[in-house]
Amino acid sequence: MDFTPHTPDDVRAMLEALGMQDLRELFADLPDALLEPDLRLPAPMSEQEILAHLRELAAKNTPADKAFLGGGLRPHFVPSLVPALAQRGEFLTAYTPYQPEVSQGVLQAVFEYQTMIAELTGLDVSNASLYDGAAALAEGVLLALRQTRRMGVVVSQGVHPEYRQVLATYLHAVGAELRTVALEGGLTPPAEFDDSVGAVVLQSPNFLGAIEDPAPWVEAAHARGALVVYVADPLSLALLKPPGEWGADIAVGDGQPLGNPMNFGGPQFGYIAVREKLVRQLPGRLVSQTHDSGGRRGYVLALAAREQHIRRAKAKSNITTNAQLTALMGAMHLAALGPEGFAEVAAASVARAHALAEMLARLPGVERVTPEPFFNEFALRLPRPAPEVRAGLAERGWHAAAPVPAEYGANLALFAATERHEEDDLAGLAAALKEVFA
Amino acid sequence: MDFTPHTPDDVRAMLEALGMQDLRELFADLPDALLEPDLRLPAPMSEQEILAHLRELAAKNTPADKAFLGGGLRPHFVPSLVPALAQRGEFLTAYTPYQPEVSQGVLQAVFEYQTMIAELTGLDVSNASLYDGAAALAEGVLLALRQTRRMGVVVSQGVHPEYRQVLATYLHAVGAELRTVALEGGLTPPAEFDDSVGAVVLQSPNFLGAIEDPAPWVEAAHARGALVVYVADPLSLALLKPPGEWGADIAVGDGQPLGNPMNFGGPQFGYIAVREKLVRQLPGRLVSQTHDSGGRRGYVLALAAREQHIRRAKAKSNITTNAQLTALMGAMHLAALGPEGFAEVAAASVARAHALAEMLARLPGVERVTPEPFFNEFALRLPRPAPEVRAGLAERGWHAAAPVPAEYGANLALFAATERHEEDDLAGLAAALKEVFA
Amino acid sequence: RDFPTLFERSRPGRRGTRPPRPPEVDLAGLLGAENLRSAPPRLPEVDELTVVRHYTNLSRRQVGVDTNFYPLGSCTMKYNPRVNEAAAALFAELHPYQDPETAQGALQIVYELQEYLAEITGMDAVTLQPAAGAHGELTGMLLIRAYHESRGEGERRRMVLVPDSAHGSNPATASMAGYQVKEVPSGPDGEVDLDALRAALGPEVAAIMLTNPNTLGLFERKILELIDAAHDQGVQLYYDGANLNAIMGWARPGDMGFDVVHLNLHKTFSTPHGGGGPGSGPVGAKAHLAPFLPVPTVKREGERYVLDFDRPQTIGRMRSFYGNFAVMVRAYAYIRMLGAEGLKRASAMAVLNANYLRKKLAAAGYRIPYDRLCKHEFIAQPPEGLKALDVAKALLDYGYHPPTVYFPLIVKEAMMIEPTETESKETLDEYVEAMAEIARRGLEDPEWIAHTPYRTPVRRLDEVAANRKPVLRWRPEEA
Amino acid sequence: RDFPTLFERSRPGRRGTRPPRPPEVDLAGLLGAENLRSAPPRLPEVDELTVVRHYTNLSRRQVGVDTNFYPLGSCTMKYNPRVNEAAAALFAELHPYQDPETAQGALQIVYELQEYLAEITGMDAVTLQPAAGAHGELTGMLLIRAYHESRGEGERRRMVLVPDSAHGSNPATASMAGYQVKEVPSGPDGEVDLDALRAALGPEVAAIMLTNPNTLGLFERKILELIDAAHDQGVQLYYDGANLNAIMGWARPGDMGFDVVHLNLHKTFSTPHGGGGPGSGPVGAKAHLAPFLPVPTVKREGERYVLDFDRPQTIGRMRSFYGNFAVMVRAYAYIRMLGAEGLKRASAMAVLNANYLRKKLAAAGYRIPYDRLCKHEFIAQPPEGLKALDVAKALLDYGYHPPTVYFPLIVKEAMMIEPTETESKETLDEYVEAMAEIARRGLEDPEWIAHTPYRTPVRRLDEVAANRKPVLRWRPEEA
Repeated sequence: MDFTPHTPDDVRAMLEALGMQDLRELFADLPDALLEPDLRLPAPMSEQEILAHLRELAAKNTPADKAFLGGGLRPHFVPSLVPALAQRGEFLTAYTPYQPEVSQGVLQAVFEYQTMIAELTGLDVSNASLYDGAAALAEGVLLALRQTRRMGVVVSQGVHPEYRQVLATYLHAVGAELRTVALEGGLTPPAEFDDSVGAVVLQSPNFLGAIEDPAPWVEAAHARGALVVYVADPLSLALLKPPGEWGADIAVGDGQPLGNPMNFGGPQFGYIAVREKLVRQLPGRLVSQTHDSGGRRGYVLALAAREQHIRRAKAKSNITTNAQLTALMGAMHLAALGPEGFAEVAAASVARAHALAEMLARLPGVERVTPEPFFNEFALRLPRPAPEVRAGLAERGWHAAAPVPAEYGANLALFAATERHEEDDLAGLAAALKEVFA
Repeated sequence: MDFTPHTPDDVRAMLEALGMQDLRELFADLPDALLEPDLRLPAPMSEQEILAHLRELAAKNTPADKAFLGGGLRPHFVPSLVPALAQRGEFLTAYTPYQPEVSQGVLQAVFEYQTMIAELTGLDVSNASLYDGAAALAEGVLLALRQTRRMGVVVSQGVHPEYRQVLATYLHAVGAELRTVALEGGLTPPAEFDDSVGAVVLQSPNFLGAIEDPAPWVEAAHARGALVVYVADPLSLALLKPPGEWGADIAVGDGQPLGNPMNFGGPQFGYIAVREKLVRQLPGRLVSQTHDSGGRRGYVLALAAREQHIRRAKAKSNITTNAQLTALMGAMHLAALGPEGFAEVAAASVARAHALAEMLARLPGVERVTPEPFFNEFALRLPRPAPEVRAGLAERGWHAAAPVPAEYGANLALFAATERHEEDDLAGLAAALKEVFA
Repeated sequence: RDFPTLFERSRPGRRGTRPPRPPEVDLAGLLGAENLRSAPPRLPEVDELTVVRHYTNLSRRQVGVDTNFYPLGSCTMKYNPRVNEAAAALFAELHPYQDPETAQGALQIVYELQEYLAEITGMDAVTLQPAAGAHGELTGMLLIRAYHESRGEGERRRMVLVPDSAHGSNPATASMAGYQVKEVPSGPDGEVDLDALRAALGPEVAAIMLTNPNTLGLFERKILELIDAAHDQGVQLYYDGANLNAIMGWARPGDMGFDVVHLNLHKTFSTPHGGGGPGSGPVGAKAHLAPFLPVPTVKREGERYVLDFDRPQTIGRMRSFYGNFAVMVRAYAYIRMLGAEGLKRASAMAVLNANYLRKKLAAAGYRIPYDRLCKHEFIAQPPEGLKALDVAKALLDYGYHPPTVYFPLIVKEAMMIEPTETESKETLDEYVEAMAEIARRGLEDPEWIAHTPYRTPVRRLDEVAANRKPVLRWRPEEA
Repeated sequence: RDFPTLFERSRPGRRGTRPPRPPEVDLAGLLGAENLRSAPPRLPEVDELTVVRHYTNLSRRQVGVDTNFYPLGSCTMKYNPRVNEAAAALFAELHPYQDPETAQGALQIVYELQEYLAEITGMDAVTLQPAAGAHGELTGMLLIRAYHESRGEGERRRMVLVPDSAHGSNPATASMAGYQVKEVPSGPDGEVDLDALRAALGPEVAAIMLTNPNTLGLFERKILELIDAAHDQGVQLYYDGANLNAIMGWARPGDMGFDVVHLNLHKTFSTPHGGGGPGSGPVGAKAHLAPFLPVPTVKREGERYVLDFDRPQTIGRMRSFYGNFAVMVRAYAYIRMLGAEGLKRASAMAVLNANYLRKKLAAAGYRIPYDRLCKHEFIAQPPEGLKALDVAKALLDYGYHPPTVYFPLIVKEAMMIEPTETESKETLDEYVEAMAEIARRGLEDPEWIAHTPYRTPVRRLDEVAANRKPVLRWRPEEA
């Protein structure tokens, strides 16, 4: 089924208005050689059929709503009001709010989102969203390089390896240099930076879950005029000292833990927040409060001179479509929980993860890799390769033991726990793991 | 969790405004003996916990989305737009549109619904909805008795037995007399009515699925001044000659096949439509077009003098809350499909049911009970009691063979098929049934 | 511009959602040519986008609890938690005739909800079959009737007493149950006049239908004496549960002595009102009435839940299948979330809000005919010189859904205000400010208030024309 | 009245959705006292009803395709079928790191969508990793760059040619990919000036980025010669797929000779725009560029679908995990529903609508700078004496979302109008009526049009103030 409303009469009347007889005439300006290729696609389906087909495909997956998997995405509980409100057609089917008089819904929601992200990160300003945590990191580093007019970047190995891969792709493109500082004992060691370095990047809690002490890096970076990009899981900011308080200049991260399902990896949203002085370097959309001709408060897109549709080749980024709806879900989630609820979710996640770590570390052949203190994810060294263990667990109905890339060591697996896990789940996983090892 | 917004400060300030110290003072007008009973209810749960609990309960059911079960409710496909739109908060959380200036959404939707039902039934006017098909039948009969000022009712055994039971309850209350005419060969035989009869009721397709010839009853009833109440599955009206064309005065039925899931039996909605002359006897809400003070078209509740909040003991019915949202879903469903789509759905349902009947009738020991022509439900006589067969099928993952009450014969079971069933499903059921009989 | 109907948006041959290609089939052959309709029903022929846009924009011409404060008296327009909708969706695809062994989770919910409601109301047995409050009322009155009949008093007891402040559904229900109705006056304190009631009691009286707190929002303080007096004469007491939100967890109708009670799950237990329904109206009964409950109910046998049809004295069936199950799931979720403490707190906050608002509105110049401790709602009257209807219409421009007006009938220019427990103090304060401004401005400028509202999708509508010459369906020629 | 922010609705200690009671835990002990934040973030403290009401009412201050005709040029604001949302919800609870054996259904969708998009575009390989169109552009340009580098021409080819009519994201992307950008002028016919382009070609040119049909809605009729000329010089051709909705099923960029193409699933393939995202920007490449695609892609091995990381020459990763999977599911559903015929019809109706509207608007007094057969969109200019901005603002009062204005930059007072295929003839006719009335009235009454809109939730907003002194977050002192 297609969704065109045109009846045969409509088509006839409209063609007639154009002095045409046949729809093919609409494509008369195309070279003949190109016209009407034979597309080999499956036969059309009705709505009923596609849903039946997709349900069959869905049945080939096992849901991960109780997964002990992390790496930045985790199964957190999303209050029912979040999807219900985000799915309202006005939010769902609008585009970029270029016409503010009829877009106050999205604009004000972004303004509030920006405020929440600024509050979480302890920084001054957030933009309206970026694609994901990795893109946010890349944009954050490019921002730092623009500001410092330098081309050197130092990144801790504690930063999510996929984020570092994306960063490398972006930096290669502009010819910047990327140096990685290896973790020691699961933590980022102190480092020194030379004057070519414009951005230093660290993540806390880091990829292995450990809470870093960012102070030495911040101090060393600032001493040499470099800016600090701090990657933070927003859930951790419910409890942990925010990047701004640590002295970071730029905070970035992935918003999935705020009100979004895991979606097999996407979409979620990336956030970026910076100090006031960096605002005009920010990529992407920004919403500002203003007033209308009658003096009423309202909101508009602001500082568009940074953006591609105005500045073209000199724009701060090429980004146009961002992650508005998923960021909106993040804001709704935070609004629904409030500061206390948000802290309680984080605390529950921490408590479950620590209980799980203790439980699993008691299994024979298992070794704790992530040092204390850690947050809600942690790595273990397993007696067997992680993919095998993960497969063994999956057969038993458990999702856990995400393989950690070999650069961090052999047979490492990442575990996470959240407020969605109950005591029974922890015990169930431990028992299953024991079986897999047996 | 409760949903009260009151902070401790709020409570204090508000009590103070009332000159009170303690919430208990708010209940000082209650006899002490009654106060603060110890309610034995389970401990409170968070949203996350209740959903987890309900998912566990849901897992104890096996969904019937492919059920071959009928009896007025069947698994029909509901286009995705129906729940998406019906769940918009404005529709979901409004109440009766007493304030038309801010209720044009519901009022116009009802006006359109009324029009659709009138079109389907071939009658002049529909009300805004009733609870279900059974209540609609009872109200329709009471209406006929009011109009004719008689107290006799004759009902065909082909009317859904549960509807007849409800009718009997209602009629007993007002002291009306109910006579049932037994089916012969699965069809309603001709009958004669005396002058005490105010309403005659038949259903087509009847409970066993057979399409009745209503003409003899209509003629005989009208000849003696009785009104004809016609029970019709609205889906059948996509194809079959409507009650109005048969000469019926009142049409009633259950709206589930229009845009509503089965909901384990409720809610759905009941519809009622009547000839113009009966309008002022209609129970329940009616919406009329009118205009506002500026001449713009608008809609209001009309003829409220029929209703309980105005007429009290002399009202046409005690109904107040009806089935607005589920009726709205019915209207959305019809709007989404349009007349062609609606007819196609009905035709598919008919085709599948006939194919299934042929397939199952070939099984040894199975006997067809419903005569031709039938619509999308039919009864079979099984070699074993229907509950046993239904249980055997359920063990094999199929829902079918609804037991037919013994008044219709021994070992009868009702089957239905819809557009949701594919060829494979029919064959699958037949194979399972064969196994059960083996 | 007029907002077009879907019929006006229709174009011949336009298609919306298409079903799977239907199997080739000879309909005349299968169904009988003489049975086919001569022309298809004139449903709108519109594309999907048109459907979506039409209903989306219709909804934008509609307010609800989700958009505005909605203190509609006697309707308990509290917040409808969105989790309820997620909960109900988990059980949507169940058929009432599937093998009960394959619906044990659903039956468990029915069973447990019966138990919870019995506990909350202090009754012995509960049926969830009634589809709405008024349907529950009828069920309850039929229980009473069957009880009297079983005792040979059916013929004698033909009268039901109803206070003059009662919901209209009460007398209407009594009529449907075959009873004559006699109104009992309220005393000057707004409560039932106990002496008048005593005087009305007699051997012909079958039942008294009471709402407590009553529709003035007042708790009937002499309830125990009243019930005793009635019981002494063999009269059954019916409790209209529309106002239960006032006393959940603080007192139980069963403990007061009521014999039957109905509840509105869509009022007290947070299920959405849906623009007018569907609701659910469970009925609780004391043990002596339990034998008459409609069938089936759900009972527990060991670990299993079964449909119980074994009630030989039943009044019969009130509804097809098992009632509005999906509404029950929502109420079940709500009760399990709140627990006993939460229910009690909900009522306390509902009563706190009502009394706070009563006090503030009095200070703002509104008359409070019964200015004493109220429960979940109260009656106000506009300042002398203003009409309740005009205040209601003016409120629309201020972003509020008006209270119920002109009810109960015993108070002139009545405004029946029920804020519910889910509204905040700020909302109440702002509402009072608006009410004060309306009163001031309305008295100053009668023209202004007489023509309110100004900012709604349509202005005041001509209801007289609609009643004189109703247009109840769209027809091309009348558009 | 101002519409308050959530922060202004906040009250200390007020609670919304409560999580399960958290386990007792010594956070300072587990996390290190020195790591804890000194004060909680100042998130709004509001109850659930306030959250629901706030966002519901915000949405009522917002228009979308679901509420209004939204002919925003170059954005393809077609109907977003609601089935897409139901489809995506089936796959929401999958984790990217779960055992791929437990996500075979999801991987099958990714794999098949890769295949479908390759077929639709005429390319050899597709990556679904890019999160949006501009992200796809960057991916595509990096493929080209890696290709040149692999041939030892990376140092030499430092220039990317972009028509002056191009989307701003094209030059911005080329910059991000490390290229210098040179604009190529359009000819008087609105197409790329082929001679100027030939002149600009040279050994330093790495690629040309083209949109075809271009942002004027015109098909580049000399596309084959143009591409030949470029290929002759070793220059790679990049196809900006923002306008693919014009030619789906009628012609393929791959057949035209393009080497790389990106698509916008949220434009062409009906996934919702979400107020600005998320989208998805798959990239298709010819075989010679396939070795450089980002990892992972999904491949089929017998009956299984596996993540393929084995691409030694990859440009690397563009995004975490596998891209915007839930958007892919929606596009997959759409493609499977339409099939080849449906896609072709969608484009034909999109082009029919655009040409019809062009013709009618011309008759209504609007200037059409390139008044010839267009594709899915076209450029109009208001009658002499009116500004595009004013016409746009006036349209708001008529219930329409305005077209894109002041783009492309090469046309003064440009209005870029893209009706899409899901709008009906009546909608177009009514829109033309409104446009005609606006033109007439605007010319007669310049004051009127200069102050439009009048009926929107806010009137024209002070953007100058917002840019001079931006207020980018709520602070108590600035409220």
